[in-house]
Amino acid sequence: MLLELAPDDRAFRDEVRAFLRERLDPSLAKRVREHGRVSAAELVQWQKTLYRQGWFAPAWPTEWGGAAWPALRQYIFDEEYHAAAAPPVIAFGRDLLGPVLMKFGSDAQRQHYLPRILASDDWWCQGYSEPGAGSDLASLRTTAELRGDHYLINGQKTWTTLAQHANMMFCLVRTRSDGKKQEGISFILIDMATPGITVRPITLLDGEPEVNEVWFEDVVVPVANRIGDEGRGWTYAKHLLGHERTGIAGIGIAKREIDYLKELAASVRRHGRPLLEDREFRSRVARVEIELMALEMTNLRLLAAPPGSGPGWEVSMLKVRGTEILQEISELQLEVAGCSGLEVDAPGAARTRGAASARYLNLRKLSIFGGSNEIQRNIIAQQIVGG
Amino acid sequence: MLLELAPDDRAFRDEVRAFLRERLDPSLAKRVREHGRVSAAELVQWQKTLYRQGWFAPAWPTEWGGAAWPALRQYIFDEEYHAAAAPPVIAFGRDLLGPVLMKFGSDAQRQHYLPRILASDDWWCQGYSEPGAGSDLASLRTTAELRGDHYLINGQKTWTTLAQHANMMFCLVRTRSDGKKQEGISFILIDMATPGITVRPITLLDGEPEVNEVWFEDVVVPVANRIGDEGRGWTYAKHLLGHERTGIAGIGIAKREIDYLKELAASVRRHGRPLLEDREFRSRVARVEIELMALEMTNLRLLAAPPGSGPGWEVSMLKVRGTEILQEISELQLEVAGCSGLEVDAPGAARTRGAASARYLNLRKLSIFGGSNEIQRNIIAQQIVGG
Amino acid sequence: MELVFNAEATMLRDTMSRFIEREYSFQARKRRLVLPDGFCRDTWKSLAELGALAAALPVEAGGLGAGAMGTLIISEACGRGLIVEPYLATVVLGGGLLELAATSVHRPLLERLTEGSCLLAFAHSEPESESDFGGITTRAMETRAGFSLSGRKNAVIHGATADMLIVSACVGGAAADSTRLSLFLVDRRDSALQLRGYRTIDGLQAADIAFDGVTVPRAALLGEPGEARPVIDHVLARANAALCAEATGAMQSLLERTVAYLRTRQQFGQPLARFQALQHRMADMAMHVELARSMAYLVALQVDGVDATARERVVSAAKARVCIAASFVGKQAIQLHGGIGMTDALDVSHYFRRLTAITRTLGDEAFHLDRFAAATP
Amino acid sequence: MELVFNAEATMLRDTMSRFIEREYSFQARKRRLVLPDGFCRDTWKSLAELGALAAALPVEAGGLGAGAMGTLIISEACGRGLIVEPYLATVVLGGGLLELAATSVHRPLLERLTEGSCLLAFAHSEPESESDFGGITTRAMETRAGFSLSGRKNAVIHGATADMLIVSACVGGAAADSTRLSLFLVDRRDSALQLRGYRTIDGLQAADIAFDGVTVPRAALLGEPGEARPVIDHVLARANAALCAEATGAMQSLLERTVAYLRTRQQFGQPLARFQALQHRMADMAMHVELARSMAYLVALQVDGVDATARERVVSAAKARVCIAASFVGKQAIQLHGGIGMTDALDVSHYFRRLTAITRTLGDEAFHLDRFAAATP
Repeated sequence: MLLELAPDDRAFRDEVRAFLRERLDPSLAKRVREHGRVSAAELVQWQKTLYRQGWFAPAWPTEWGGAAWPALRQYIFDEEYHAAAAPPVIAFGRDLLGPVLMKFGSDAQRQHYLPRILASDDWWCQGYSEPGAGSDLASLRTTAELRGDHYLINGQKTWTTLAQHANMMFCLVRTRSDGKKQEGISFILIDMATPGITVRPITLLDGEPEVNEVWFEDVVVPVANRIGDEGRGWTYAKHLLGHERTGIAGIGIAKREIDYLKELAASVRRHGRPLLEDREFRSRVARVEIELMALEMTNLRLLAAPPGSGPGWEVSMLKVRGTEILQEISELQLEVAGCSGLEVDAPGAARTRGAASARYLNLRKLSIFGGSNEIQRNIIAQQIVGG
Repeated sequence: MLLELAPDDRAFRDEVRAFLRERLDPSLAKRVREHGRVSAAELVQWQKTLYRQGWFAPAWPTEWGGAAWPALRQYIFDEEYHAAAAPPVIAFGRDLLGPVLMKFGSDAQRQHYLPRILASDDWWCQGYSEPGAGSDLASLRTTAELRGDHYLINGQKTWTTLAQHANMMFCLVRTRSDGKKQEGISFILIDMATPGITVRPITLLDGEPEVNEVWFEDVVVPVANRIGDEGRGWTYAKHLLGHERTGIAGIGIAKREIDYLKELAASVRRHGRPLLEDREFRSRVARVEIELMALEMTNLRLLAAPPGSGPGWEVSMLKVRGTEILQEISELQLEVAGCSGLEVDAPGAARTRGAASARYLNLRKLSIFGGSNEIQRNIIAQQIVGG
Repeated sequence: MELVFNAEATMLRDTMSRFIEREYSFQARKRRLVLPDGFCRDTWKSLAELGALAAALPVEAGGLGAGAMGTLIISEACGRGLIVEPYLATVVLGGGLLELAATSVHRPLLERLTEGSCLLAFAHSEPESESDFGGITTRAMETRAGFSLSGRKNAVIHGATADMLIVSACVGGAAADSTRLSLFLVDRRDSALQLRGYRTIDGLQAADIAFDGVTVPRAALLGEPGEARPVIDHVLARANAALCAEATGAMQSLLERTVAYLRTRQQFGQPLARFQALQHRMADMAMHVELARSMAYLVALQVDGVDATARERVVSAAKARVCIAASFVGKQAIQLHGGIGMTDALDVSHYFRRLTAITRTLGDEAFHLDRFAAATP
Repeated sequence: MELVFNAEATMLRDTMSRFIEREYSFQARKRRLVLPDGFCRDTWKSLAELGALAAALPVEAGGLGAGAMGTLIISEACGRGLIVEPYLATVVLGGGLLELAATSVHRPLLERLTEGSCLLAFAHSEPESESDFGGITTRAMETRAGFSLSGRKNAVIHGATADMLIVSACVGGAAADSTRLSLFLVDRRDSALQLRGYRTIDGLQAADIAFDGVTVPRAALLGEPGEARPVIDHVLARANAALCAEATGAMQSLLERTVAYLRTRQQFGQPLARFQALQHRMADMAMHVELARSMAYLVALQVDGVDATARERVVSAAKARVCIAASFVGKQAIQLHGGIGMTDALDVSHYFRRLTAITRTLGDEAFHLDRFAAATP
């Protein structure tokens, strides 16, 4: 932690540390730290461990089984979690759907879905992006025609992360095509086992099928699966985007990655000495470390500030700088790996020397997905320039 | 020179070197090299020395007293000229007005003005920029009303470099205000001694009055002072902008500045050793040196290529990268000078420790004037993206 | 964690804001610059009356006890208002040395300082020590009556316009241990000083000072002889923290001015603020300002509270990051203003010059990056 | 100065352009990637028939005499077409070593190389020498029949798919002088080799090879024993020159694809190419490509014509500059394409991967920056 903690926060941190020490499989943690492959089954198993501890949903209210920690505790948890190299939670259900259900879902929807998210009984994927829409999310074209008690869904989603493992999707669909494009969008939950759905993995530049195309051909979805009112899906989805998100800056992960970078650089020699002792290299590492300190302090200031008192573009800044820092670190790791790091580890096999390049290539996504960094800079500028 | 010269070019280079060795006052060269102050009288005297040698106008045709050297010779001359730290020529008359006169001027205008430019008998300033126009040059508002055999000029120019020393100005004025803004602009020569002209120096952030505001109040200028047709001034002025300009990249100056930077860095100590031997510093200097090599090679390729065979945005690239390199070097020089370099040398006095900061501050202009680097990048993009 | 201003801090900030608004318009600042000293002693008195000079000092030393957060708030205001009075030189450096090194003998001097009736400057850096403010070679030879000082100090901030100088020196002959420093109070008007004052690019004052056997009484010694190094390091750390806060204030002003200019300035038929390339530049400026502000906070929280190693590490991280921000924000503010930004007549160029000076004062980006890396495992 | 292509060079360039157009669509390349070797021996034969394999060799060595400019033209085409056949490994490295080190005994091998019937790879870098390709520890002990090789080579480009390996080693025991290198021809199919082949991110092939007392006859020695270091340095310089040209070709393709994509791709009601921030990004990409191309030219003009010190200096300047350009242009091409640029299905990501690999092959930006600085007064 950048700043000293109060005694009770320190005790909390120690409790988190102890839990991770006891329950997190060291070989899994080693793989996470070294950018190895983690299977879907391992992830679910780990999430269930968190669930049994009552820590799967740090931000959720207690009435829905969350830990309801204040922001600083969530931050401390996050830091310890990533320092221990616990696998990242697949958070679409917990962080994106959960809050929408709590605020806009019906009682029946909440009682059915929220406990299942908490227990990782469902694997949710997010059906927002479409081919041709890009950053202009609202121009989506997948249609849902109302046919009595069900919708008939036709169209295509893309960039759907890990849809190949998902049994459920929350999805934006067009229920009306006239008027403003943001209107006429509805928010719908889809069982991935419904006939007419085709999932086709997209191989990315690191060779991994991390995202998917999902096709809908006359897919029948009960009207009961719609969240809130027809035509208000855009509002529901947007509800989240402005929210403060503790983890978006990726501070905990970046710290671990810098540690790992230094460990790697200490084991490689240049000019007859460990690369880490090379002044020019060390000075480039120092730049990133300082950048990360500044971002962490910014994040902490935002957590401490009364809601709404910030400049208004915090989340965009945390996203932009957080992703740039992670990309920068992965580039330094690639540099340390040298030409040996160019090896492609066979698909599905354990990662060996190819981890650095696979990671570097994969992280190109950070500045593109989740609202490209260009879009984030547009947002920041708009807020600064104002009306 | 980056590449080896043919024997006759080598002989030419030696001739230029010998001339500079013999005729350039070493104390003046030292001042130029160390960013000292050079007076207007010294400049004119030096330009007359070049004139007597027949080398004041390397690019002009011989019929007008120019040297008419091929591009490579001009380049060699430029390199030697700046390596010797000869003072930069005040080139508004020679490089900007001269070619316009040759192509669009009347016989009388050419015979009167061109020899006077060549001999530095006139000091020309350029009246293009106006307050409020900025990069949008064509939105100029200074008016010239035709009154029989003369124009009556009213308005204001700004950023007029060294107008306080000039006896003549070439000027863009608005002779018609309807229609497209580029039309209705005329190109006029003005004697600065004409009643109604007020020149007010603008102190820049380095404390120097390098540019001026020039006010016109019912200034009477003979129609005979107009170049070419009324309303075609924009075309005449633009004629130059696309032209290849050997010197625009500032290669020769940048090379000298890097030499000087290294000399300074060798004389300052950090960590008990000359700063120049500090690996991290040396590596930043190396980056600029390499950047300069790449730009020089690009410049040489363009000089060697048949006219019109380049990508079409050469001049913009040379301007952008050339100015960025010069700014970068001045920043490194400021770093070497340390906090002692913050001293302001008294106005008009010899420069001592304040040279580095004065230079650094002054060079901010490079990316703003002469078509800002943003405008240059717009131009490059437009040419790449095309129609 | 004190990440949000408490009531006292908010009050101090508001006091400083009102002061700047009332007394420190750009025109009023210009009038101060042409005074003989280059600043205004009456303004200094006003700052004393507002409590600004005593704010950071501990209550037991006659201060208001606002500590490093107080220094941050006042320095940030100095940055916003481009204040030319010697807050850094007199209060942060001079006052800090008096607070940390002095015995009760020097308490009256501290009182005169907080009243605004005695200006101090710290004569420490030397021609050869400039880049890393180590390796002091000024010597103090013990004499019967006290000490005789010999050496050269350069770039002493406000050195020619202060009333008293605090001079660092090693006690002993040429073989004296340069890590064992002592501090001496010297009257700036002492005719034995060879003092060359000059103006710096930011409108402030500095001086080069030669001591050629300048004698001072034994009472001029501040604290224990040879024990001043930790105090000096601590005070220089505070000064760098203050510079970080001051830079943040200046950057915030530049950002606001740039945004306002681009909103009104029309080119090619629309406000410049509509051009996306310039929008992204503003976004980057804003992020730099915010990240620099965070570092200024971080260093203020830790400069007095952690051990020397941790302190130097965080100070260097903060100063390096602030230098990067100051350079970017300053250059972009000029660039986006275009020609008008280059002129002395607009405040933008003055903010830029002050930021440029800050990046060169008490260690530059390269120095602090290096020191941070060396202190980081 | 030969800054503009002459007629022969123009012809060669046009030949290569037609070859890529005819044989090297992105789909055709994909079909080659899934062949057992990861490339196509028939395509290699076609290149031989076009004269591409002999182009750079001197006429007296059976080549066409186009020299480094020939290598530049072919390498640039390899970059544009993302050619997976082993031009760098076999012709630039292998052919270069044969040309510069070999005696007339090895002339037939050079002929087989230019005919396309023998593929070579250069086994030089070792786990410990990777970053600066110095400090070779592989040993060749003289035996009665010839030599016995022991050591480890890694990241040997095309090491598992070539017919013959050229292996660098020091003659003698553990105390042998590692600056005095020798070269040996080894049959890649020699069952004594422990060879692990793998694919690299750019779709090319590499291998780690362990020699554990592999015996070769005396005739396997290429050139004078202990004298190979200058030849190796020269050939590595040529290989870096070739990589600069190849990177230029790949960057040019990425620039063109990015511009074309932004012209057609609509967002928020207009083509992306209308957004000024993206326009400036394209302008920066274009400048990087042009400056990289200049460095590729410069190094091609000098790699065979100047002394070793000057050569290493210009090679390092060029490679460092090209690495900077390759990293920027590659990353921006992906970024500006958005999600689609991340996919294996689009050629953009393949260009990016090849550029990434080039920046890590035969010395990275940091290595070359360092070497340039050391060689520059």
